Amino acid sequence: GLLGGSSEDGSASDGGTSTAPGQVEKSKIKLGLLNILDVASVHIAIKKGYFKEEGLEIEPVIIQGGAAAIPGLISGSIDITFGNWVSYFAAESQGAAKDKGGLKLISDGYQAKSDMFVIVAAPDSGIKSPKDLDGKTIAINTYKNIAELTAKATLEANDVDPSKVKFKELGFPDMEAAVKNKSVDAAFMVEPFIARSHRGSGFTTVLDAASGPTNDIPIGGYATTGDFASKNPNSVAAFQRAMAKGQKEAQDRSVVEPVLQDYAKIDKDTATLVHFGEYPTSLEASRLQRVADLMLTYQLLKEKFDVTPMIVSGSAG
Amino acid sequence: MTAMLEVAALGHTYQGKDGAHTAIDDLSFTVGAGELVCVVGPSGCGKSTLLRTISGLVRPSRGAVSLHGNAVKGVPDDLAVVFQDYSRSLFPWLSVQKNVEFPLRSSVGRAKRRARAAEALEWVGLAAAGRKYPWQLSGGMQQRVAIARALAYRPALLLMDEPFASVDAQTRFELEDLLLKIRTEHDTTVLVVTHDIDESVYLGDRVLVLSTSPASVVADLRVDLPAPRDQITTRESDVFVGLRAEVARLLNVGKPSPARRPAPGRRAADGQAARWAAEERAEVERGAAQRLAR
Amino acid sequence: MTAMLEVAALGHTYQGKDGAHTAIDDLSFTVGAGELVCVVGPSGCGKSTLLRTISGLVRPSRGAVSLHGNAVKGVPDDLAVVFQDYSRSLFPWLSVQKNVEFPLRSSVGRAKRRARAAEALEWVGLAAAGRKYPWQLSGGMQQRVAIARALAYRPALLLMDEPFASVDAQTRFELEDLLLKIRTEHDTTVLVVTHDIDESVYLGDRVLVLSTSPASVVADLRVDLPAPRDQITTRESDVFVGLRAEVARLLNVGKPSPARRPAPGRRAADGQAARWAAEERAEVERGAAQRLAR
Amino acid sequence: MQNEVNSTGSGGEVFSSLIVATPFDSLDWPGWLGLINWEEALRVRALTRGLLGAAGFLVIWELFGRSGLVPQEYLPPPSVVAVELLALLGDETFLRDVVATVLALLISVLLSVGIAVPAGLVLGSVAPVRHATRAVVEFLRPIPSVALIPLAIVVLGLGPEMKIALAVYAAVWPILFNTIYALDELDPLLVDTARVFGASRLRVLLSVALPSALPFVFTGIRLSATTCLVVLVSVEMLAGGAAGIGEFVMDARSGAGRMDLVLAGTVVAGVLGYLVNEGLERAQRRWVGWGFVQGGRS
Amino acid sequence: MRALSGFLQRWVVFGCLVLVWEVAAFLADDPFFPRPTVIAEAAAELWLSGPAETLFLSDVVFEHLVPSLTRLLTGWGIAAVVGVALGLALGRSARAMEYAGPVLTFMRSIPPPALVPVFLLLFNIGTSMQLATIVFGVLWPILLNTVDGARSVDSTKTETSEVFRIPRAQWVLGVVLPSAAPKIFAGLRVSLSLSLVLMVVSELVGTDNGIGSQLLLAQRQFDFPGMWAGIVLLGVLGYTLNTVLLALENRALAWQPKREGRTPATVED
Ligand SMILES: Nc1ncnc2c1ncn2[C@@H]1O[C@H](COP(=O)(O)OP(=O)(O)OP(=O)(O)O)[C@@H](O)[C@H]1O
Ligand SMILES: Nc1ncnc2c1ncn2[C@@H]1O[C@H](COP(=O)(O)OP(=O)(O)OP(=O)(O)O)[C@@H](O)[C@H]1O
Ligand SMILES: [Mg+2]
Ligand SMILES: [Mg+2]
Repeated sequence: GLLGGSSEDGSASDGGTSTAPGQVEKSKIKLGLLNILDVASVHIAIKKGYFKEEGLEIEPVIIQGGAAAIPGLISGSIDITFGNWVSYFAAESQGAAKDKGGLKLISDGYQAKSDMFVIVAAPDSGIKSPKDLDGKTIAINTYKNIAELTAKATLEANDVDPSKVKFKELGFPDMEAAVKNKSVDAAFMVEPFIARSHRGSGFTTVLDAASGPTNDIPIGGYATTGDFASKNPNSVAAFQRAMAKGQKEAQDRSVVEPVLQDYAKIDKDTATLVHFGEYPTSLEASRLQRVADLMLTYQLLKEKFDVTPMIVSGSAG
Repeated sequence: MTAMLEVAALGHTYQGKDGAHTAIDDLSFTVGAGELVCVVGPSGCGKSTLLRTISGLVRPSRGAVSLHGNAVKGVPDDLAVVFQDYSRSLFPWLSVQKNVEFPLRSSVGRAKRRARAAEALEWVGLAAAGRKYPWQLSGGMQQRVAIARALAYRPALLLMDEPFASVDAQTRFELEDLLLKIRTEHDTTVLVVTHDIDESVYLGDRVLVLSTSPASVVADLRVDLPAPRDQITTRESDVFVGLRAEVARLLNVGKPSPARRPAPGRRAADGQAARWAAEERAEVERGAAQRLAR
Repeated sequence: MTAMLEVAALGHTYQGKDGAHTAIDDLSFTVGAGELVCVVGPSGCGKSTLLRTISGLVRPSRGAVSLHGNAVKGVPDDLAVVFQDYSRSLFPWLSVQKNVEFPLRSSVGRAKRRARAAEALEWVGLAAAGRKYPWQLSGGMQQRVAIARALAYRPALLLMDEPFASVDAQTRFELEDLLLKIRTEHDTTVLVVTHDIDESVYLGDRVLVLSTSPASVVADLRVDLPAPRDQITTRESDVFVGLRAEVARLLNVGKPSPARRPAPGRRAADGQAARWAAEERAEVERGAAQRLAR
Repeated sequence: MQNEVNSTGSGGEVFSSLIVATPFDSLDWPGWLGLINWEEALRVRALTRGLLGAAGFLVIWELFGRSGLVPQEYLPPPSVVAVELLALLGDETFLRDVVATVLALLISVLLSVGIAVPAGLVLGSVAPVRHATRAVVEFLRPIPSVALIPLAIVVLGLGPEMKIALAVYAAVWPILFNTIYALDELDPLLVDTARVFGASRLRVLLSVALPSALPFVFTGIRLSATTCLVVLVSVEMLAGGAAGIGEFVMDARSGAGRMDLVLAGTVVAGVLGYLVNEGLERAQRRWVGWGFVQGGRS
Repeated sequence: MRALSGFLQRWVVFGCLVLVWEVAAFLADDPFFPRPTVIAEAAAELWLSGPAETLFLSDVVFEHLVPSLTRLLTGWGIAAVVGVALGLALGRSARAMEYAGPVLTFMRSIPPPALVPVFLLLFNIGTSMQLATIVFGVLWPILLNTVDGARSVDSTKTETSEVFRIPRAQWVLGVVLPSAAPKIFAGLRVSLSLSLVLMVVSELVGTDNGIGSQLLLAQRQFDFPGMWAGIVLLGVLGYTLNTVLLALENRALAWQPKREGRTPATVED
């Protein structure tokens, strides 16, 4: 999978060469975003004016939950959206956007690192190691999504039968209360909730769900419809270049922290404790294919799914 | 006189869950244009049902009603009804004045409508109550509003179901005279259901006596009292006195009987014989001049 | 006779958004235990309002009502009312029989309740209608159900607001006699509002004549007719005829007058005097021959 | 002040004494001013009692919040929420959210009424139509707005049209059913009266059936108004897109689990609901007050 | 013959709409709006693929439908009892209404998803919390309509009961309840369908079974035939439950003169 990713990588890492090769077809981009850590790079890029340099004006549209993102793309009320890979692949395999030329992935967004996808438990629960999760109830944010996939994969890797573990769907914000309430035994959390629960309630990490088979597993990125991509190739390319800069900047913790406090309304103390994931600067089919394969393993996809046709490589080199 | 209303072999049966109830059975009569006919009959005999079939609200089970020779299907034009349950027939969300104006809204201009409603309210002695709501009025006042509404509409055929039941004697006399006056002035055909025998004779050109349920016509009496009638002289006249006795007698019999006194054995059990004897005695004493219309 | 009911300087004013309306003004009278008092007055004068204050449904604006010397606050025990708006006072979801039983449910056992309701329905001639629903009955039948309900309750004080307005003459006589009989048997105190002057004299131990709105007492006439009364002889008697003329006169004048017949000059204008004369005479001639039920 | 108070065990207060009826179809309200004080007094009393009730609720919440039974972080007491709320009321973006929700609310209530009342009149008065559409109506009613969110987005986009459509979809039912049932309860004698006076079918519907049904229809509208609000805020929470209180609440939750902000937003939604309801209730009292005085006619 | 025409009258519109949808969906070929035949296939696959001894009902039915229905009916039942009882009390006492009205209106305006955190504190995840969500959501139509019904008892009937000194219980059960019954039934009808909606909403959080959660899962996986199958199931359930309730209503309100076809507003001519 070294198709276009590396070339884009190269161009982006040059940095600052603002000689746009083509006039953007559409300068005003409605970008679907969630108020989570994953999109910090976009906010950095906006703040630093990277989009402006490319002749793009970003109009963030806050969407809640992935259910809205892909329909929003299809209806045209957003041009590009952030979303998780699992949803994209599921939607594409069902032909959800086939009237609009399918879904196209244009930029990587977020990727797991250790300590940012973890299963936590209360200190008095007696759950100390992955083994203790056998037969227990774990809260996850959405069924049949990246959380369930990674949890199952790592549980299996730790010799726990994932079919014996019960999952209950709960919003991240509600998990801490549910664990304390003993409604569930453990919870699959992301930041900043991990940091908050550690700090506030003394929860401990039982299992890192982004380790072993799921080490560095990709989480989400930016997509548009095939129609938009073919009609606005220059806009897409401009977006890719600006994003690459933003992604790169986001590697630096000291840049992200203040942005977080701004858009995600996370307080300063929590922000300093948060474990960040990776903000990859290149879009590589081989890495994304891991997600699709995992989906196949756990029956989220009915047949083998090739992600390569979905990827739109950066045209500007 | 041309026949305006013709009721021919009319019958109506109410269908209920526990069986049917025949309210009217084979009723026939005609009413000429401009005539005022009073209908009397025992409680529950089917008078209101009769009015409902004539007004097209109820489709009769048998027989036919025709107006000007046309069979009644649906509610005919130019008809007004004063319902027995007057208080429920007033629109609670409209003021008294608006209630009276209601039927005129589609046909009469605003100013004229107002004037006509005000006039009708004045006739029934409610000139001051126009802005009140029906539920702010006493029973008798509500009944008069219903009368005013019907009069203001100036129908060709006016059906009234015990229209003066809830007003005091004095007001009743006045309303009776009002009705006679209006009838003459506008040449309205009127059918009045009443329980007051005196009233039926005083008002009517004819009195239609119905039998107990199911109703059929017991007698159809012509009232040969001179017009204009008036509460003093008319009620004094021998004809009046005789007629009212006749109506009373017919009502009690429930059906015309050739023999004046029924076989005692049949009636002694329930004390009817005694009632009978008394009544006939009274009649003889009174020396009523009776006669059958037609 | 001890005073059962005492109405002292009673007044009531309805508040409306168009200002207040005084329905009763300074009304005082007493009713002894076991007495039957008839109240007559022009339509809209405040009779129903009076009954509502006595029954504790309306708190009077001024003055007081007391029963057995205790001021009425809320609805007193052992009271029954036949409302003028009888059709609305029946519960449409209950059969006629159940409607009559309804007030007895809490106090009388099932079997006895049934019997009493059936008996009362029989009294008013509705023995066959027990299983029907109120809306399946004619107006007069509904009114009789309301009467039966009140009678079955066997109250100490019975208030009736134009209880016989919707029934035919014959039934009316029977119900009048029924009321007299029940009153004697159970020693019930009864207050009857009526528009029928004859009825008021025939029924009442006393007749209370009210003025036009706001109501005050015009006259409180004692009816010295012998008991038991009967529809034939009583109505024929001179006392009866004289009294009914007196009541009629008082009603028309609107206030008490020492002279039995008002000065002709005062009345000539509206022809009332002449009407008057006629009525009294007609009365003498008439003397309806009816009989006593039971 | 009160002219009719029945003080017995059975009835409670008589409403006729508390509520002044005003005509439905006359536009001038004469004498209205004459009693304004009398009415004001009643209104003030109702308001005081309402405030007392609300105060009781707040006290219970405060005590519960401070009792330690639940962590304060999750259920902050009203005193804490109030502070946040005050701060928020000065916050322009929050106010913009509120305005967005209020506008959407007004539009969706108007649409619901505009759709459901005529439909209810038709279904309530034409039995064959009612029979024929029953299956469709009963099939449509239980479909939850949440399930329709993606479909609505695909068709209508992420803008306010989408949430308004979903709100209207949920809110037409109470009005529709209350209209139909009110027509069922209509006194047939009123219809008969209008008919004998030559009223056409349409006129019977508009000037007899509708006014008579109106008190109960208004209750349906009050239900629908809050249903609209609930759906709007929920959709804002679950889908996002256009600005609104729901989005604010969701942000406060998902960002840092700020329950105080969440509750502050929720309180604003509740107060909005109260205000809309109060406005509708006043309209109900003013236009169809006769319904209170008269009581149901059966 | 008559039964047949009644059946036709009832279903012909429905059938036509389905047909129109089939054609339109066929022409549009939009993955979000599959054809009814496709949905039917998906539904049959989901629920009717079981063995003969369970009447061909598949495991999904027992695993998801039964618990969902249980919660739904329990929640609706609780709401009906609470709503009618509270509604009668508030409807007959202006004072109680003045005290409680604003708080109730306030609560009614709170969207259930916003309350999830609070419910999480007060109830355990699972049935009790779902019941709470359903009750909290469907209570209002019953409550408001009952208040309205109780309030508008005909004043003559109120006075009649007072005059005969009808004891409180008999007054409430024998007068207020029957005369409010038509309005209460309107509320019950609305809230029965609403309880299906809230059943789905309640399964947004903290469950692993139920038709609502299955529906939402299908939605998230872009399995549109599956999602529509869920929607259709809700429709079928709604129709069935309402038919049962309607039969109850017809029985309870049998005394009404209008029953059987013709409504009072019907003008036949
Ligand atoms: N609820 C009310 N609000 C305002 N005014 C009322 C109300 N009820 C009655 N009135 C007025 O009080 C007066 C007396 O009414 P009431 O019903 O007592 O008369 P009534 O003597 O019974 O008359 P009728 O013989 O016609 O029944 C009437 O003028 C009426 O308009
Ligand atoms: N909707 C109905 N369903 C069944 N039976 C009815 C219905 N309406 C009236 N009846 C019956 O039909 C008969 C005649 O009723 P109707 O109302 O015509 O009598 P009426 O002559 O007007 O009596 P009244 O003088 O008492 O008003 C009565 O026995 C009554 O019980
Ligand atoms: Mg009648
Ligand atoms: Mg009266």
